[in-house]
Parts: sequence; C-alpha cells; structure tokens
Amino acid sequence: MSRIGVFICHCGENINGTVDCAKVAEAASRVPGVSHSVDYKYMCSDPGQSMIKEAIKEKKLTGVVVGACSPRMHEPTFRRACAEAGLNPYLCEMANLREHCSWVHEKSEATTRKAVDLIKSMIEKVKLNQPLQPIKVPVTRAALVLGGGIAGIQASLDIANAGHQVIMVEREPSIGGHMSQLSETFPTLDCSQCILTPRMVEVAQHPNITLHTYSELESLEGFIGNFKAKIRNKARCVDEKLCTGCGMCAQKCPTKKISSEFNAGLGMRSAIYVPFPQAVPNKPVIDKDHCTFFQKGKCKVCEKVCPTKAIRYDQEDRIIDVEVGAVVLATGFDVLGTDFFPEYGYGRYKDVINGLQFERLASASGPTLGVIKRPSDGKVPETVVFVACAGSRDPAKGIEYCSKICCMYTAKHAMLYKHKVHEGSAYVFYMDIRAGGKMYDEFVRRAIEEDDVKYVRGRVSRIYEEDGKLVVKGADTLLGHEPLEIRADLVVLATAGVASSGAEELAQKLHVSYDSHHFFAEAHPKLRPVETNTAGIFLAGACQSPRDIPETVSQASGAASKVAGLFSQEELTREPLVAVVNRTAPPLYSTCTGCGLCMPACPYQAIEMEEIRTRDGTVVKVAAKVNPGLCQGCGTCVALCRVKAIDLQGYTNEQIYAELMAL
Amino acid sequence: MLAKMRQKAKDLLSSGVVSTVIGYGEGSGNRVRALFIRKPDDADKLILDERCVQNLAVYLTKREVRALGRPAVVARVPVMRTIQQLMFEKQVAEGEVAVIGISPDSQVLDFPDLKSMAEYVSAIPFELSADEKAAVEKLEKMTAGERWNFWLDVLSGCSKCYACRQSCPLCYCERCTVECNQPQWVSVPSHGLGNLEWHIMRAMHLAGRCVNCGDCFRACPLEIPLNLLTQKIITDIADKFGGADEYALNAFKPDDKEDFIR
Amino acid sequence: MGKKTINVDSLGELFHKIKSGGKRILAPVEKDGVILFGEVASYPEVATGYIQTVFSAKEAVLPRFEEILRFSSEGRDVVIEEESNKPVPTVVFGVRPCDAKSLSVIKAVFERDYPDIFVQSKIDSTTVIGLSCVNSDEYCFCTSVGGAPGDTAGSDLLLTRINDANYLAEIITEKGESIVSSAPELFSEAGNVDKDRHLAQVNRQFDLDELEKRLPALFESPLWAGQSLRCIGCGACSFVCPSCTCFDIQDETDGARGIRLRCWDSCGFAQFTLHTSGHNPRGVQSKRWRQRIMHKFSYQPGELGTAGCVGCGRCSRACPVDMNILQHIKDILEAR
Amino acid sequence: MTKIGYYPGCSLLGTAREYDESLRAILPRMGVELVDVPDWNCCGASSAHMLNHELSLSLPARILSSAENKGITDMLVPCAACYNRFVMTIHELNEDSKLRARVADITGLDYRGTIHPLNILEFLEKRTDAVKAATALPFERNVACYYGCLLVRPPTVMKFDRSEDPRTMDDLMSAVGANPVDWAFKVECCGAGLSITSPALVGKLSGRIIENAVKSGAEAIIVACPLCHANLDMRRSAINKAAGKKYTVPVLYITQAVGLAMGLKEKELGLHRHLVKVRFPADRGAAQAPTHAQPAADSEPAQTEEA
Amino acid sequence: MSEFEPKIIAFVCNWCTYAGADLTGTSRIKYASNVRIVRLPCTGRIDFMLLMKAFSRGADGVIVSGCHPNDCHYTSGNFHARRRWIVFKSLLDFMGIDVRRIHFAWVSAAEGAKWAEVVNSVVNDVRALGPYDGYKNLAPIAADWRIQDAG
Repeated sequence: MSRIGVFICHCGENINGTVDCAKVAEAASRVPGVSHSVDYKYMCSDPGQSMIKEAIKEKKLTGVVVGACSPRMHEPTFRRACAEAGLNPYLCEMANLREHCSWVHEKSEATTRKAVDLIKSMIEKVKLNQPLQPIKVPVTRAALVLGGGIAGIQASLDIANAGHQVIMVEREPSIGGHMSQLSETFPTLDCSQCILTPRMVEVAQHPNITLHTYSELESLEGFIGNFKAKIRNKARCVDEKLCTGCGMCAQKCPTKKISSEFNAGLGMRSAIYVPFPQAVPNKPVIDKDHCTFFQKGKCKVCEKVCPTKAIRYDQEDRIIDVEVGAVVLATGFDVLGTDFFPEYGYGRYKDVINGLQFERLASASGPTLGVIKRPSDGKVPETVVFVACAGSRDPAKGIEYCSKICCMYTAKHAMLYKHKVHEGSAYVFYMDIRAGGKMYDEFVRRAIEEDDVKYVRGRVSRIYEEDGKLVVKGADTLLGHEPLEIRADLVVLATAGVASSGAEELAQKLHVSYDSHHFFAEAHPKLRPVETNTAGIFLAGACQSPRDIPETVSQASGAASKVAGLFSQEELTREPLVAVVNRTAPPLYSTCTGCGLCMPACPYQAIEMEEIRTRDGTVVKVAAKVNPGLCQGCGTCVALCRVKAIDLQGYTNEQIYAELMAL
Repeated sequence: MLAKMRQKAKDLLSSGVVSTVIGYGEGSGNRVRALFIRKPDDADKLILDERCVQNLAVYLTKREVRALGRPAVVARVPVMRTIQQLMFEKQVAEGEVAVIGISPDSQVLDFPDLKSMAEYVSAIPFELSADEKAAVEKLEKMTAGERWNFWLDVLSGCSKCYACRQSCPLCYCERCTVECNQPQWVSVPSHGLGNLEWHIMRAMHLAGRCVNCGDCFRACPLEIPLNLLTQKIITDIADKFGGADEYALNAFKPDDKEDFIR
Repeated sequence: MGKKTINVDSLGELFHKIKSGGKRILAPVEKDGVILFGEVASYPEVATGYIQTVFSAKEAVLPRFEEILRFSSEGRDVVIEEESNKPVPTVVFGVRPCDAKSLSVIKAVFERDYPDIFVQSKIDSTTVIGLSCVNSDEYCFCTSVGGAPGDTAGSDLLLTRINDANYLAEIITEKGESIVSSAPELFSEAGNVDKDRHLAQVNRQFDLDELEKRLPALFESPLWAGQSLRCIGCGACSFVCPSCTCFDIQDETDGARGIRLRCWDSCGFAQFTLHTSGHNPRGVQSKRWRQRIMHKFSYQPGELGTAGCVGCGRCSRACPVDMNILQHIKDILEAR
Repeated sequence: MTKIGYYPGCSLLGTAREYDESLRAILPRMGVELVDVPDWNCCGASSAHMLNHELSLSLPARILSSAENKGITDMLVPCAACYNRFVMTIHELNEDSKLRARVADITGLDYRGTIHPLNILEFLEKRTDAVKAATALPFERNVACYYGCLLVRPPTVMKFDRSEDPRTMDDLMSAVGANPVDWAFKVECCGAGLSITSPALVGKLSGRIIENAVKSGAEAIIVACPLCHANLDMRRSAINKAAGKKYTVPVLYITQAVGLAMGLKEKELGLHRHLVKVRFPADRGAAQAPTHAQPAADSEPAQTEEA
Repeated sequence: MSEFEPKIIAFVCNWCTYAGADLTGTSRIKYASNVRIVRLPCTGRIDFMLLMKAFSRGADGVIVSGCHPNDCHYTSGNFHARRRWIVFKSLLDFMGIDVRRIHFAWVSAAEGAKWAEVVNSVVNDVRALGPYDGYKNLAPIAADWRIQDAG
C-alpha cells in the first residue's frame, strides 16, 4: 500500500487567500494511500522543505505531493529535497494550486473543491510513479568540424584550445573557404589574406586538430556523445609526407587552360595545382578530369620534375573511421552565378560578373593582380554599374530572403574601384541599403560622400550589349521615376547567397532539418541559434543563412562553447522522461507488433527496430526500441501506438489515466 | 480462368515454391469457406466466383498457418491491397508469401514478387463505390442527434464477440488494447459505453490503414454496418490530406487545413 | 400434464392477459433483417417465418452483462450493496425446443457446486412457451443430441402448429398450467392429434454416445489443427450458443464508488486462458477449438450428465468462416 | 487531315485579315483542317478586362463552353490578346469555384475544363516536322523575332516558354531556314493600345524596337500578334518621325514567313495589305549579322520562370 | 441541485499552454473554475482515447490546447496532433457525439489572456448545452448514480 505525504502550501496569502488550505489538507488525509497530510505557510522555504524531509524519513513515505505553485517553478526544488531525504525525486509531484487555482478564481467553496480535486488527481498519479534514474550517456571528447572556412577554422581553434581533439574535414584541396577569395574585407578594408592566413596556419599546426582536406563526410551514425563518422579522403595523387610544396609540378604542367575555381572562372590553372599561394596545406592536387595522363594515358611531366618523387598516380580514396562526441556544421554558402538571370543575358555577356569575380579582379593574388580589367577585352572600365539585390528578395525567382552582406560588399567594391580608377564613374542600383553592423553605415556613407559613388535607388530591368557597351536599363525612383539608361563597361551583380552545393545531401546524412533553400535549420531562431534539433550537432556560419564574417566568427565561438560545455562532464546526464517500449515475458516478449508506424513520427529518429533473440540466438521477435540518448520525451509515439507498447516515463498511460479518473 | 488458377496452385505446390495454397472452396449451405491446399491434386477443390470475397490475408499473420511453411494466397484486389499494407507494416516481408492475383475482371495475374503486386494494386484507384459513398453521405446529412440515435440503436445489438476484429487482416496485434486492463481503456461489458468506446477505438486504429474489404461487416452475426465508420475516415483522409501518405497519422503537412482550432 | 388447443387469433388475447399479469414478454422480433429476442407488448410484433433467432433465449437467464453488486468507499472502509439484482418475472414466447432444452443445461452448470442466485432467480421467474419446429435447415441436428423438433423438455407450455388456425398446446409444468388457467376460455380440449405429422423432419446425423466414447482418445490427434486452420478466434459461436455459460467479472468504478458486472466470455478468445505469468496453456487456435468440442461433448456429459450442445446449429450459422460443427463432428467420428 | 478548333477573333477578320489568310494558306500543306468554334463572340480583349471582371470572364467562358459542347479539345487562337484572355479565364475559373458558378449562371453554359487553347507558336512548334517538310523555298533572311507581351506575361499564369527570353519563334524560323538574330527587345513593350490615344509614344517605343532590330542586322521582323503588327507596321510613319530616320524593315506574321518558305505567292499570304512594303534588298543573301549564339548550356532554370 | 455547473477537463501541453495558463495566473486574470488541467509534455502525447475517457468519466466539455504550429518544443508534436484531431473530430461527429463540447486551441506561453478567454467561452457554451447526459447514461453505473446525485 503506498504511503503518500501531501504538503499544502499557503504561499503566504497567494493560495490561502482564496483556497482553504487546511480543508484541502484534511480532505487529502482521507484519501486511501495518504499517510501524512499537512499544510504550511511557505513550503518552498527551508523550514518547509525540512518538514518534507522529516516526514519522508519518519513515515517512510513512498510518494510526495506538494500543493503549491506551478511545477515549472519549484518542481526541481522539491524533487531535490526529496532526493536529499532518500526518496527518488521522480516520486514527487506538484499540484498547481496557485497559478491554476487560487490566483485565477474567487474565494469560494468551488475554488477549494477544485484544489482538492487537483490534489487528489496528483495523489492518484504519484501512486503509479516509478523511481527513475537520470540517463547516463558516455561522451567521446572529440569534435568533428565539417567545413574549413573561417567558421570551421574559428570553431576548431576554440575547441582545440579548450583542450579537446578536433577533426576538421574540408572538401576543397585547401582550407580558407570563400574568405580566402576576398580582396579586402568591410568595414575596415583590411586584406582578408592577412587576417585569415595566420589562422589557417594555426589550424594546421595545432596539436589537437587533425586536418582532412580534399575530403568529404561519407556517413554519420550514433547519437550525442557517441557519433561514429566515416570520412572519405579523396585521392590527391600526391604523397603529402614527401611533397615539400615547391610548386615545380604546377609550373611545368603542360595543361594550363583549366578555369580556376578559386578565381571564380576568371583565371586559369594547371591540371596539378595548388588553389592559391597561401593554401594550407600547401600540397598540390591532380584534377583527374583535365589531367592528360588520366584522360589519355600519357604525359607524366609532373612525376618527372618532382624533386621528391611525391607523385602517386595510383593513389586510391581512403575511408577513415572516427569517433566523435559532437559535430559542428560549418559548410558555408555559395554565390549565385550570373547565368541565373535571363534579363541580364543568361551569363552570355563576359563583362557581367558577380561579386566573387569582382573580388578576384580586385585581389592582388588574382588573375589581374589587382587591376580592375574587363574580362572581355582587358581594358580598364570607365563606367561600372553595381546591381544590388540580384536574385535576393525576389519571390518570382524563388529567393525571397535578403542575403544580408551584398549591400556592404557592393559599397566596398565601388570604393575599391574608385580607389584604383579615380576618374572612373561607379553606379550602384539598390532597393534599400542594409548596413546594420558596427561601423557599417559609416562605411557606406564614405563610399557615397568621399568616393563619389552614385547610388541610384531603382531596379535594373534589363542589360544588353550594344556597340561593345553594356546598356543597363533601370529607373531612378527617387528622382521622378524617369527611366535611366547607363552605357557601362562592366556590370557587377551582387547575386544572392545560396546554400553550398551538396548541403541537402549532407543534412540528410546527419538527419538535420533544413529549409526550402537548403540552409540548415537552427533549434530555435532566437534562443538556440547555434544548435540543431538533433542533439550533439551544432551550427556555425553561413550554412544557416548568409551572414558576414564578424557574425560567423562569433557564432563559431558560440558553437565551440556549446561543444566544450558538452565535453566538460564525464558523462551526459539527461532527464529520464523518455519513451520505453515494453518487454514482457515469453512467448509474447513485447506487446509491440513491430509495425514500425511510430518511427517516422519521431522528430529525433530515436526509434529503431531491435531483434529479440533467445539465448541460443534465434530471433523470436522484431520489436521497436527507443534510444534513450536521442529521445526528448515528446510522447508523440506513445499516443500513436495502437497497441500501447510504448510508454513515456513520467507520463505513462496508467498515470495519466489515473490522474484523469481522479478529477 | 478457374482452370488457370488451379493449375497455378498445382505448379506452386508441386514445385515446392509454397507448402500451402490458401483459396476458396465450397462450404456448407450456399456458403464459401477458406481452403488450405497442401497437395497439388487437391487444388481442384479451389473455386472462384462472386461469393469468394473473404479477405484471406487474415491467415497470413496467424502463427499456425505460417508454421505450415510458405503460403500462397488467392488474392482479389482488396486482398492484394491488404498484403501491400501488411508489407508496409513489416508483418509480411518480400518472399514470405506468394500471390495468385485475380484482377477486377477475374483474370489470373502472375507477380514475380510482392513489390510488383504492390505496384499493380496501387495503380488501381482506391475509392469507395457509389453506394458506399451514398451511405456515408446519407449519414452525414443527418443532424447530430439523428446520427447519435442511429449509432446507439445499431450498436446496441453488439455483444462484443469481436468477430469484426478477428476477421480483419489488419487487426493482427497479439494483445489488442481492448484486452489491456492496466489501464482499462475500454469497458469490457457490451453496454452502451463499452460498445461505443470499442467501435471508436477500432475505427481510429484502422484510420489510414483500412482497405475497405468489408469483411468486418460480413463477419458480424448481426451485420452491423460498422464499416461505415472506416469508410467515413477513408473519405476524410482522401479529401483532407490528399490520400498520398503511406500512413496518414504519422505524417503531416505544415499547412494541413482545418477550420476548428482557435 | 394435458393437451389443449388454442386458436392463432386468440394468442393476442393471451399476450394481453400475460401483460396485465405484470409479466414481461420476450419473443423473437425482426430488427434490420435479423431475428432476435426482444421485449414485445403485443402478439403482432412477434416475428414469424424464420428457423432460428441469431442469439438464443439464454439471455433471459444469463444476460450479456448483469449487475452482481455495488460498492462505495468511505475513507478506509468499503460498503457493499448486494440486493440490487431483482429479476423481472418474464414469459419467453417462441422458444424452439432445442433452446428450451438448453435452459436445463444452463441450470445444471449453475447448480453444480454452489447455487448461482442470479441464474437461479431468473430461471424461477421465467416461464417458457415453446414453439415446435415446423421446418429446419441443414444446420439443425437436435435429434442427434437427444432432442427433437417437438421435444417438450425445458418448455412449460409447448405450442405446435397443427393447422393454419390452431396450435396444439401441451402443458408440461405448473407454470404452463398457470398460463392456461389464467385464460381458460382461450383453450379447448385437444382430441388425439398426431403431433409428429406437423413437425419438421430432422434425421439423426451421428451417435452422441459413440462421439462421447471416441473423443478422449483424440486429445492429441492432429485433426484439431486441420479443422481449426480457418477459425479466426472470435467469440461469435460462444455468444450465440444457447448452452455456453462462460462469463467474466468486471469492476467499473467512478472515483469512490463502483459496480461489479458479470458479462459473457468465450473460450475462443486467445487471451481467455492467459496466465499473469505470460504463459497460455491454450495459446493456439487448435487447442481452443478442441476445448470447445471436448467441453460440450466430453467434459460436460461426464461431469453433469448432459451434453453441452442442443443441436440448434446457431454456431455454424453465425460463424464468419463457416466452421460447421456438424460436419466437424462427422469428421471426428470417421477419424482413426 | 487532323482537325483542330479555330477561334479567329475580331482582328483576324478585320484589321489583321492577312494573318487569317496566311494561316488558312499554310495549314492544308501541314495536313491540318480548321473547325470554327460555333457562334463565337468577342473575347472582351483589354476593354472588358478594364470595365467589369465578371464580364471579362464570361465572354471567353461562353466561347470555351460552346467549343467544348462541339467536342473541340485543342483550339488554335492565333491572336495573342484572345489567347491571353482564354488562359487567364481558365486560370481564374479553376481557382475560384464560386466565381465559376457565377460565370456559368451568366453564360447559361457549364464550363467543364476539357478544352485547351493553343497560341500559334505552341501550335506550330508541335508540328515543326510538318513545317520543315513543307519548306520548298528556305526563307534565308536575318529575322528579329518579336514576341510582345501577351504571349508570355504574367509568367505564373501563361506558363509559355521563357518569359524574359523566349525561343519558340526563333526555333521555328531556324526550321524554315531563316537566321534569327540576337537582339534585346524580344519582349519589350510596343505601346499596344496606346497607339490610339497617344501615337507619338507608340512611335518612340516601337521605334526603339525597330532600331534595335535593324542594328542587330534584321532584314525582317516576325510577329505573332495583330497588335504588335499594327504598331510596328501601321505606325511606321510615327516611328520614322520619332527616330528621325526612314526604316523600311518589313514586318511579317510568322504564318506569312512560313508561307513564303513554303513558296506560296504574296497575294495568297496577304502581304499586299501591309503598309510597309514587303521587299528585301535583292543583293543581300544571308547577311553577316552575329548569329544568335545559342547559350552554351541551356542554363535557363525553366522552373524559376514558373515559380 | 443549484444551477448546472459544467465539468470541463483540459489536456494541455507543458511548454506552451500550461505556461500560458501560468501567465494567466501571474497576471491575476480571473476565469471560470470549472476547468481541471491535465499536464502532458506535448499535444502529440494526447491520445484520442483520453478525450473519450474524459467524457465517460462525466466531463461535460473537453479542451485540448498546445503550441501554435512551428512553435512546438519538439518541432512536430502539434502537427501530428492536428492530423489526429482532424480525423478524430470528424469520426466523433459522424457518430453523433456532440463535438460542440470539444474545443481545440493553440495557446502560446505568452497568451495568458487568450487562455482565460478560451476557458470562459467553453464554460459558457457547455453550460448552455447542459450536462452531457447522452454520454453519461451509456454506462449503467453512471446512469443510476447521477439520479442519486440529482435527488
């Protein structure tokens, strides 16, 4: 027979003002199974809590019901008090007599009767509560960082400096991401190579960081603290240990006419190449699709000239297995190409380029060594038109969001152009300028006032080539809506920032939800921006939506701190309010029929099928099983299960039924 | 067509592909009963006419039948649809059952595997017949009071013999929730409450699964039209969710339409 | 006790007399195309032209669910009220001879070791007006189990249609006599009437004693599995059977008070013999099917001296999968 | 001979008779026979559209229903304005059942939705092989294909070709041997109905179209809409006045160009009705204008057009 | 017995509506005391049979409320719940059960006032409908006891 203690709190006058607490306590004492029922002025105070502890010890209570404020307020307090008195904390329940009763009803017989009902209901529930232990999950103290851009670099450095192992996986031959392609960065115009390259070297040399470049994530299994990842090291055809990075092979390589991805198609590179001079690791890669040896079977010039004989044509992809406790997604973003815009010529006009291409033109290590030249004839353009919001904020094109950084880099581009071509004229067609960061608006004002960039508020309706010039048709909506035509030499489209290619497949591999634009979905836009709904997987940078470098770095440090917090304990402890699939005696073994209809309903993919075997190994039944590490205790599966085989600890069917029947 | 079916049964048995062929045979009175043919020459007892409508898939989840070895089953469209649903619910795996398909115009169909059977049957549009729709609409047009009286009167005869449950191939749960007494979800005695709660639960547990074969209606000693409930749900799911989900209740669309949530 | 005749038209008056005597009348009525026993106020409501009702007259003495007792708890102790179950004096009209015979089977079961006051009180307050069978169908086999289309056993008054105007009324018990004496003017002396001429022809299909002798040896026989392959394990046969008596006890509570109910149960259900340990001695359908036959044709005759089956054929008619008990019994008798 | 429904509309029996004549001339050579829509009425064009919403839907709906009742499934609608009105009507009736019932009341006919209006380009494109086969005298000229607005806008409803840079007419012209030039004014506005209220503005707008076409080396402008033809051909004096130049580039309907390629006579194709004489300088064969370089990969993400 | 006071049982989700009801409390907004709240982690956890048992237990009205779509703490609990309610409410209505006594709502943790308004309007509606005798008379136990209570 259960021995339940009922403790009614007056909460000063908050409850006793409209509920007759003594009457409630007296009524509770008459309920079968209640062996102790008192009321007191302040249950949550120290004397109040010690009353509970004494009662537990004296009367060997098997359950406690506290009639006081909302459990969202003091449930932890009273559960801790019970634990200290030796009673399992999950045998203590609270009845909300304040927020749901005394504060919202007038003082009357009905209010007191409602309070008695709520107490009786909780008494019936406590009778069926089970002692539960917090779930302990071991934590592998190593982090997997996907993406080697500034987000990945910052996250890896922070985690490594917190003393944990980091495995960084970068798809390109070198880390650095889009930031390494930029010339100067707003708002301070400091050169991106100067601020980025030291960090890249720090990553390469950090003892806690293992760097896998030219590699991709093959698969990820497991759950928070216990992930198992497979990484595919794509074959570079170069032995990294022997290669000294002298660059002879790239120099001597006969095929030079391959458009360089790093230079966004403006410059050329050889078949065996290092993407850019400051690449980390500074080891070349053979592009098998264009290398004459791989296409036609003869050449091998690089092998002949390599001083350290590091070329390995027969190198195979390698799969590496790693165990990690957390994953940071830092896969960054891409910038739309100009071929996306029919009204701007479908990318047919050579002198219509996008922002990234302009960065390469402006960059000292770029194909034009920093001189702004027209890709078509190499002349320095006298008139340049910058078109903001090219593709962004345009539902008809399917991209309704604002890409956040284009206003700033467009102002920067215009400023860089004016610094290099003083007498040139720069126009910027914009809808409205979004420069909300620190020193951002001042930067744009400087471009307008000091560098005489002509800002025209209006959209560009069409661009077409006529007599060697690019006719830009637009309108100036501030000066009387007059249609405006500018005959430009160069047009730079600030195209929309989109998710990096392959983001959807990666999200599916990690069971991370993503939006219709393939940006990864954060757990809560305001309160949990660096986490995803999958426990143990964190987000950093533009893979969540386009953002600038300062925000990316701060988010990367945020994700790193979450990972460090996760690794700070020996084991992960989690509320034991998780679903459990019942197991019964043979020959039934479980009421679960193995229909599997609960599995797609679980937002956390916490339910899997388990083969129940007898001692001699024969499979007698396939039934569902809940992974306590992943289950967050929402109970959707419990209500869905036809045969009531799954139950949610803390809110079992019996408890809710008893609670309902006592109301 | 009958000869072809018998021949197919003989081939399946003699070749050892299956050890039992479940089909229809003459019963007592003018009735038809399920036959479990084990020897090839017994296959001549198999018959196929308009009386052969029992959903034989109900035997595919019975331990005693599975113990006999791999069964083949004579399957009209509703039976094939049931097998497709049983496969979706992991009760029947590919290769565990052979199907002697019977097309709507009573031609014998050959399926190399269950997957191709499932493709064949999902190509046939799943919708209620005209008079089934009319019956559902007739009830929908009544007032709530009239519907309450209709169901109280119709369900009052129910003795909870559970023939509707046992005849349904999709009610394969070893311990049905109606037999759960901790907590006692459904009152056991066949008074008004016990009957209403049982039939609500049965209809909801078949929501998004029932293939409308009508066996529950045929099995009831009093022929209570309880399949009106499952037919109503089939109509609702098709109208409101488009009927494209494999199981309507464990899927959702963020913009599911409803007009009653404040 | 005596033979009378009564005109078909005066049955209405007889019903009136019985009703005014304060008795409830149960009789076969037609509802949505199905013939069931239901309460009637006057003779025209009674259905005609059927062979058998779907559910038997057993409900008059062993209803689908009935209240055993009530209880309520005040604080620590529990108060029990028992006398809430007072049977209503009833006349059951149109009971086929096989059903009437089953009342004696039920009586034997509920008197076996202690008198079941609920069944007993209902039997005492029930008068059975039997109606002989003028025709039968292939499911009837009363003659094979000691019954007959005109058997008087179990009826208090047995009517047999002798021509399109009159019924032969055989008075069998005092209750029958009291019915007749309550309206003597409706009855007239019957000459010697050859009753058998008006009865249905039900020829004997098997020898009950032979079956009773043979069954124990077949306990381990594989024929049960063969026969029961198509049985889907519902309770229809038990619930329509006039002589099935298994029941379940259920408590239904409403917070601090409750009611204990008795309701029908069936050995056909899979969970019928489930132990709390999880073990189920009759876990497969073949064992349950064997139990049904063994109980009716071997255990009950041995224990109570009367077979548990009256040959009404309801179980075969109601079975969704056509488990025809008559055919199965014949197969059993031929089994070696 | 395959049969196809035909809705000429008022312009093809009035100011654009040559469009109808050239159409009727080329169809027999393609094995197509026209079945006139019975008792057709005016489609309401832009006037009904401006005045009353229900009227602008009922007029086309009545035509669609009577065509359906005659068993017509595909209906050729050469005039872009009528085609636009039909597609808009079908779209709106499918979207709003109450409106559909209201229109059914007005017209007294029930629109069932089994009819499918086809514009001239869609119709010809499906029979490109028949056109190729019937080409006797390849129309070796540089041509500027002008689509105008009604065929392609609003893109979400019309769903025809690429709304910013359509290609169907260019492909058709290449099929008959012509050389479609790359120019930027394929779908720019010609001034449309303003040609009545302010011809000068039409002169300026259409003038720029003509100017860009000539600059791109076009020897003829091909159109598929009576209104485009009216503005580019009939308003040529206003154009010349606005541009201060005398442009002699002829304007042909697609059906006339195809007819010429089939070797039909000018009279049969109604060329004599044009205000701008249809003459090509004899000396210049296929000019040296920059050919219309087909974009390397058809990178036009067709689905975003329709998004 | 004095004027009929309906008994309303509310199944609410812990993260939104329960917290919303707390806010109603902290803002001291008064509402009818007929409602009794049952706390569940998510609307996804609310089994359709709980609604059925609430009526069999003598409730005259039922409220079911949880997070607005897209707000669910568990991302999709309320979406699954909504699908279940659409099917279940239509089935109950088809069986003639008085669906005017069942009210569904989305009440967020910030909508304290809305919670009070929902409860008050449900209590008034159900009071107008009177006690749900149709359902209560189904079980023999409830029928007699209610007569006893009424006496």
